Amino acid sequence: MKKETEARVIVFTSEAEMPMMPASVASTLYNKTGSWRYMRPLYKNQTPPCNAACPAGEDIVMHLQLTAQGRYAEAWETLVRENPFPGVCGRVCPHPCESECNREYLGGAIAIHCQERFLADYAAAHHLSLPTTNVPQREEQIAVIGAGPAGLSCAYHLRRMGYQVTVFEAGEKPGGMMRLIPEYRLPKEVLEREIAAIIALGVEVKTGMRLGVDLALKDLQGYAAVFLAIGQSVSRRLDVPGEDAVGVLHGIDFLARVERGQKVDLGKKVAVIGGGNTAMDAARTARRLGADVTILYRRSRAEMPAIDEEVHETLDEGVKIEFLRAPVAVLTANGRVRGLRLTRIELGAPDASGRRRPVPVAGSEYELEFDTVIPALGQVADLTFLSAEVQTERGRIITDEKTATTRLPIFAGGDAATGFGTVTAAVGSGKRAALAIDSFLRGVERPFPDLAQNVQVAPRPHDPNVVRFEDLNTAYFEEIPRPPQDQRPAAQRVTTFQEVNLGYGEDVALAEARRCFSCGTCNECDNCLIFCPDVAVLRGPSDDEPFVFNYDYCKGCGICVSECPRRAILFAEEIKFNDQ
Amino acid sequence: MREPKTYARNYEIPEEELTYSGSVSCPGCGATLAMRYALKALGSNTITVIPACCWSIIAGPFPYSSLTVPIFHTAFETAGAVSSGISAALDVLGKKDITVMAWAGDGGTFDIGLQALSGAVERNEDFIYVCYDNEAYMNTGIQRSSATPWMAWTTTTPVEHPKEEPKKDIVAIMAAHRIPYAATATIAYPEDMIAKFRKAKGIRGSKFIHVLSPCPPGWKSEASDSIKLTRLAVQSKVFPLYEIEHGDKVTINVWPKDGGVPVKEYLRLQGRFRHLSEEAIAAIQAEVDRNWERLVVRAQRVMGNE
Amino acid sequence: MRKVVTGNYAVSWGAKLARAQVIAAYPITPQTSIIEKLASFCANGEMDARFIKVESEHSAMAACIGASAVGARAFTATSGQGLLLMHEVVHWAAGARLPIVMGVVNRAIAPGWSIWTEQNDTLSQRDTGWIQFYCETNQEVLDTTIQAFKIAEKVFLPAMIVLDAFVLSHTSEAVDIPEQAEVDAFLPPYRPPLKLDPEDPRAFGALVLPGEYMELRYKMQKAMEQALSVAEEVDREWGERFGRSWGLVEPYRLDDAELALVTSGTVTGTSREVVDALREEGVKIGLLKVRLFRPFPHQIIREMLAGVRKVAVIDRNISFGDSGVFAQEVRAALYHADKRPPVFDFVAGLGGRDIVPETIREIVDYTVTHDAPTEEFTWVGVKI
Amino acid sequence: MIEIRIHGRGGQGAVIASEVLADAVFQEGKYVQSFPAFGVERRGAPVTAFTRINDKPIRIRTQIYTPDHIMVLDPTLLEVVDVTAGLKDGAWILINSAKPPHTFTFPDRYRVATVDANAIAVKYHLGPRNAPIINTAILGAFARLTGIVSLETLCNAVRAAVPINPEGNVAAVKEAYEQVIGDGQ
Repeated sequence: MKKETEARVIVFTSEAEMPMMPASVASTLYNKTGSWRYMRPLYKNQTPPCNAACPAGEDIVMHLQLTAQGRYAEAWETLVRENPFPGVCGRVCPHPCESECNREYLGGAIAIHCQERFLADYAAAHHLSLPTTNVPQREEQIAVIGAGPAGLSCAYHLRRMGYQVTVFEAGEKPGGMMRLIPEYRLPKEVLEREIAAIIALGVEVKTGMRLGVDLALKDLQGYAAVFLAIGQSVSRRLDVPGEDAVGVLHGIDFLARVERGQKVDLGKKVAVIGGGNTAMDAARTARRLGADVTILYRRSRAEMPAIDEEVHETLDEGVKIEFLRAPVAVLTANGRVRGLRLTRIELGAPDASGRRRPVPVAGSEYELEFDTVIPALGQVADLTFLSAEVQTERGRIITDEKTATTRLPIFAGGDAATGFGTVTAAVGSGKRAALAIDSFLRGVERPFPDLAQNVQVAPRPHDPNVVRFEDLNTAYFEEIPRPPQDQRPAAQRVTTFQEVNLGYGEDVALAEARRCFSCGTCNECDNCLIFCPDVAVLRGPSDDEPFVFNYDYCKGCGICVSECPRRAILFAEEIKFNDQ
Repeated sequence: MREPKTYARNYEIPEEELTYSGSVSCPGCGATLAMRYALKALGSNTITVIPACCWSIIAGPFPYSSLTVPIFHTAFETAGAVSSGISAALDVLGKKDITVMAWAGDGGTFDIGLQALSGAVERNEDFIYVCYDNEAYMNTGIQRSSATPWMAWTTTTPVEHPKEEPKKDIVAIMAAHRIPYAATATIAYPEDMIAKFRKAKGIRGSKFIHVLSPCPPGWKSEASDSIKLTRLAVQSKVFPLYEIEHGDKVTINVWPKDGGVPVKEYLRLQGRFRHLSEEAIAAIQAEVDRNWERLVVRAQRVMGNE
Repeated sequence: MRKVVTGNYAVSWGAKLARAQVIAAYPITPQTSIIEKLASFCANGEMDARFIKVESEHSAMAACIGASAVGARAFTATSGQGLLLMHEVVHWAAGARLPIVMGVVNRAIAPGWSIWTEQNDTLSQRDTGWIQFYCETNQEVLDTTIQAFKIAEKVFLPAMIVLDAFVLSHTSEAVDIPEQAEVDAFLPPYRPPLKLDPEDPRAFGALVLPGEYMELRYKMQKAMEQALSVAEEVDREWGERFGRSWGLVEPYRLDDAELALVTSGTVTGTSREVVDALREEGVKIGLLKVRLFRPFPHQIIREMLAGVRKVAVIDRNISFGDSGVFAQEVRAALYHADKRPPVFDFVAGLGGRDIVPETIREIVDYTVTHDAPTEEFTWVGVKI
Repeated sequence: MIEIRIHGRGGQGAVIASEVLADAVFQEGKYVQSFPAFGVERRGAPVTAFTRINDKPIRIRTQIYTPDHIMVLDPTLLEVVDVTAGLKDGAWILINSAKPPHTFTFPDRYRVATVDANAIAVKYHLGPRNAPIINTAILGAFARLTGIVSLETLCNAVRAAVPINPEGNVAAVKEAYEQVIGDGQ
């Protein structure tokens, strides 16, 4: 009797057909024990918390898994399928993904941003081109207004779908706010490379074309769709006396001048007002220009919107931060800044943002001397050029979850529409617009999640349930600490604009990727295959389907479900499947 | 079949399946999984001997078999002797490359079959004797055996009067025969188990492998917990993974992580221990700790001598 | 080669000449010298066999079962208590259709301890599916041992050669020990069609559901029935090759007999003396020796005893609550005969009590003086 | 038919003696049967063994109750065992003893002989000095007395049966054959 593959039921019709002793003539495959099952395991990837948290909709787990296998190029391709700015985001994103990472409990969250940067740098070092798509070219012309991260992301994705895209940019160069991120945090070379790669796909960028000045919306009527990604370019004012004095320089203006290589005379003592990333950028830039810098922030450390690491680096570089302080006046002498009158602040009840409202402490005012004051309180969009048909609300363009404005085929995204001011959010917004424009133009219905969630160009089939730490089988994971990223020493940093963070080398990146739990995503660890008592888990036909259940025999014991380290198997009542 | 990936967790486990689906083991049966590993380790040139036990049924009714290797079903107490006969016959017939594996439950090993087993290993017959231990007579519906742990419930040791005697130390008994190889193994540690079966296969003479095999109906545990339970058995030191060569050289193969977990973690997942008082759990913990320390001392003595 | 050997050594020589390949045995008086001799044959290389010195008779049979299942020719020997301990696996060997051959020295059952002869040990294996031969002389023991392998391997049922404790087991007499080559020509190597073999992996002896069990038992019974003609044929072939045949039963001076003794084992020899003596005295008496007890040769016995006026069975055994076992079988065989002679049953010689010619005369006298039995059986020589 | 009974103690080789005698007689073309008393042997305890000799096949399978001759391997047995039980008239009673036959008192219907088998066994180093093995020597004496078997055949049978020091045993057989003293001879 050789090894059998088919299920044979043996029916003896006479004693003569039987062996003389009870000897087997077939296998137990005849016995379809699948009928015993009342719970059914299902291979269905569940949502990793990092993926759910990524504003750009990156498939983080997948690129980590590919990195873990040393398949860097594929990992990078996975990354850029969703986000054409991994080099930028890997450096500047506040990485909400890491905040959700389940690894936090066993050695610290995966350094996802470092992994992203590693892949981008790897691609650059190996001169990898953005992967081409084999889609037919489409006739439709699309206009994108604004070559910031939202506009370029939208243009990139549309182009990959075969559309003809023209990007109109008000500035001299594409990049938008990304250009204002200081060199020591985001080397221009990285930005230029990623923008150039998008342009190389066939995206046309027309610079020096400001909407409302150089062209009007009605000029774009020849385009099948328009995507407004105009960004927030107008700095918020301090609204205190003396604000217009010489020596008051708004953060983005300051950064823009530095970026353009213009000389900025800051004097000796500089005050930066604000607690966001622009405030940090301004303070650290000023520090590099030789100033003695103090950041004044009206709330406490806990409320600071700037990325944590960023705050640390700022402090390391000798910038002072004064919390619970707010300016009440810019002190001037001869039309020039000489200092600030400040008030101490107490935190009151939470406001609309959920943060505690700053309340000035009566009688606590005092004065400090400064040569330059740099307010960095954030920006708002300039929406004055919009016609009434494109409705706005509280400084933002109104869109639905498909990024459609009230005037089709005009779509809008980026912070001018969403208010989310990060590059990553803008990238996600532009991608959402590209997908929406595509489905609009093709007349195809496509579901879009609400704007708080991300969208993906190439989503893997998955269950929306987000995997939490308690869902994992931690027996299979060791506690391994997160490796630190190399940095230039602070003393050296303040003398140069060279990049502060040095990223991960390959060894560290590989090890770090292997530290990923791969939450909710099968990484072919083989546990289900190995622990099945009934040989009812088989290797699947392809990488996309690494294992299959043999439901003819699976008894539904659930060992595969509980021994899956990463909750990539669902367990559902069999009754749901009996009708199918 | 696709090539297995090796990046995520490097299981050094052969792909070939030598057990068939369709066996009538209960869902989550540890003994069924144990056989799967055992045969993966030993390969197809193996003859199995199965005395009365759950596996008499799991192996399939006439005219079916759930194994791709020959099986000889035999009487409850005869695994040691039948295997001796098979081994001797293979030897005299010149078939010296076939592995003989006796596969018996705890009843057939600790109790009714102990004499034949002792006789066979004392003669150092060339075979591997495996006791898949589910800690009671499960095939007859959960009666106590001498492998049943202290204070456990079975149908013959009801909760009003749970088992009063500690579990018999079968590996010590085997080691006392000075056989070349005696080891423990369990299903949560497939690589350790497979390595042990392979090692046993390479040794001439009597080899004994004691495999802890959860029985969800008999332990009153969740079918899906079978691996978890044996992992906890090892991590709590209730069932340490070790081997004893020539009755003397003790090696601990898996050291509990971070000093181990309390036995309570293991006990609480099993309904057969639900009636245990805190005092009883403390007593079990103390006994487990004592046994573990003894084992460690023996293992260290070996390490010290080398 | 003619040699003076004990009955036990005749068994050993039989197993040696049959080229038994695996021997598993456990010592028990009065079987011990069988296995001592075999151990010595194995040790000095006269036999190419593996001798497993098991720790019990149960394991002896179990080991033989394992060996036979692999396709080796397996042999064991035991006696009395040992056979009883073995009982479960005695059934197993037959059910597994393994042609194991076993020498059994009939020994009475404890308590109290008895090492002397009596047939209750082997007769309590009556329904196990084993072929059973009861032997009278050492030559018959040797010949039957070799024949048993051939019969067993043709019908795939195990076989026992039974010999009386001491009266045969420890009694030396001249035995013709055939040449190995002649035995080899008679008994080819064992080649079962189904065996434990990784090249043809099968499960043997699994759970059999009610839908198939009866058919397997039917096959066993058919094989047993076939064993009758096979045994006859094998014995005939033996006779042709070696000049000696033993028959399934042996009639002695039965042709014109009015009274037939039915005997088995060594009591037959002594009975022959008595028959001869009585014939000289003018008594029309004959004897029927039952050599093959399982399968029971009903038809032949019916034919042989058809013309006899009375039958007297000597039973060295007792089925408590009934009678001697041979008498039961003879009565049952005669039930379907046209003319049914009365069957007297005499239980004698239990626990090794010597059955001397006077005992047999007593039996004959009783039978002659009674028209029909007045009880199920008659105790002989018991102090009552 | 001749029936012979041998009395000895466990360990003296009475059973072997009965077998060797049977084998020797068989070599000369007779039918033989030999057997021990059916029981448990214990070293030092009295044992008996039997040999039947006939010109035609021996079919009877009982113990021997009326022997034609007896051998007594140890004279101390005479104190504890009724060695002449059932013994036929005219039988030889062969005793292993250094004393002459007349020192033993038996009814006149028996013939008595002695041989100092102990001394012979010690001389030929048969067994330990304190427990010499005399079964072969006594057979030599018995052959001489009864003429049941020739000395030569007996020597051959002894050679075949004795694994250790066969020639010493053969010498003992021969010496006993020569030295046996028979009552009335």
